[in-house]
Amino acid sequence: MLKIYYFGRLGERAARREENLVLPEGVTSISTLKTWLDRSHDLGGALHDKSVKTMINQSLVHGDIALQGNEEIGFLPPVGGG
Amino acid sequence: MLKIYYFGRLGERAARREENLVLPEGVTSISTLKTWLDRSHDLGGALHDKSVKTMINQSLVHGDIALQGNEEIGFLPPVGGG
Amino acid sequence: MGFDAEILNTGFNPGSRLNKFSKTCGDAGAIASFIGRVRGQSGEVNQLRLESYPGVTEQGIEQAIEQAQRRWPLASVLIIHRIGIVAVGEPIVLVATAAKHRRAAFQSCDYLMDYLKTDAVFWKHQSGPDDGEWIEPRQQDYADKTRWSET
Amino acid sequence: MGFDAEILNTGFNPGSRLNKFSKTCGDAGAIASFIGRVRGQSGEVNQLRLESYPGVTEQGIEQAIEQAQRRWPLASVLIIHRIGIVAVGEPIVLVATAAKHRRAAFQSCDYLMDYLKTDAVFWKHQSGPDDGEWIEPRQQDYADKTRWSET
Repeated sequence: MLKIYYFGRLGERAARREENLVLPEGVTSISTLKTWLDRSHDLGGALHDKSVKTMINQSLVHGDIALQGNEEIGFLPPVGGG
Repeated sequence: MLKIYYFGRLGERAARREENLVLPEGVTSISTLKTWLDRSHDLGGALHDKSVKTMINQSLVHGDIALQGNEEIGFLPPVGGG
Repeated sequence: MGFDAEILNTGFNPGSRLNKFSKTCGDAGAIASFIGRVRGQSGEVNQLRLESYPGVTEQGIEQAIEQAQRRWPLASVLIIHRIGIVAVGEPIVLVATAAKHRRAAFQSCDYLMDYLKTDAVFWKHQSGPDDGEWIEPRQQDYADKTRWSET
Repeated sequence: MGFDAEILNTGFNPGSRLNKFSKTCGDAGAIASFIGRVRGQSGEVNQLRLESYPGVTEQGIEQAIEQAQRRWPLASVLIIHRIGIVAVGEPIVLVATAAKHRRAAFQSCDYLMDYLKTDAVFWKHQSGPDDGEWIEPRQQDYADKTRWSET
């Protein structure tokens, strides 16, 4: 099971702050996962936005990464402020 | 009556922090007062030391100033520190 | 001696936390601190809502404290940061740093606040009477932070 | 809004004074503060004894606060300074400054501490187990202070 977190404005956009998800068919990597979630939750490309960082098991990742299906995944819009 | 304050190390040197004094005979100015006090309390020239500031009625003074005999006089070694 | 970071979803008392902190500072003569509170901009902001990423947020703050320790000889550091809903006037953040001399205490406190304002893993949603928005660092916050790469 | 200076010959509680201060800061989002305590240098210093010149000392501090207000947009300032005998570990001074943004709060707090360490009208006698001495500003204190004439 994947554990997925949507932070800040992404949580609003996705109408959820977290969800558990069995790796969907055809989803093998972080990039295909983003595309699948984008379509599934109608996110308008938000997860692919350059300002959004991705963490797998609480480590920042860059580029495409293969998924096993048991990872914790976090999508992080720009932090800080105020 | 003069009111005289000795601060910091001057108080130790003069063995008093303050005193009331009738203007002594022959003392007409701050400079002659310093010399008189120096001799009277055995201050070893401490009041004439360049690092010591003089206040009359809580205002810094420089050079020689005539005294009426009813002033508040403060002798201030270097301030601050620590 | 203590180097502590706390993320709280309840209010806290800055003064009593600072007194408690000062007991952990041993012989340090200088304690600098900073309290950040929710400002009510033109009477419009009703509250802030803050999110963290549990685990990641703490780790980031701990790393910032380690950086500060490498830069300055610090006796103790305390960071308390609110998450959840914080009303206008309430404290969001307390940073306290203790050192032998005041320059190290002031600079490290300033440095850690710059980290918290720009890079710390928090998301802040500001809401007014009618609507709200997610806020991001001001240009001034980024400018403040670049000071540290030059020293 | 308040701009207060207090010379105390009894101990004070920095945290509770800071909490009280924060209630006078109105809408200010940033409160910087500094607590200076008596350090026990190599276990040798037993206490400090501080003298002021009543009237003159207060006036000097009030003028320093006015200078700070001219330099930075400040909501409130509090300075508490001990006189009399202060034991190792006890607070000698508390400076707190409140402003809209943190840069003004930090800088003005730093500025006022520099004033208190170099120009404020206090005399400090440091005593150990055997003897004592009157202390004066360190070279570092003068160096800290000259920073402000350049900005």
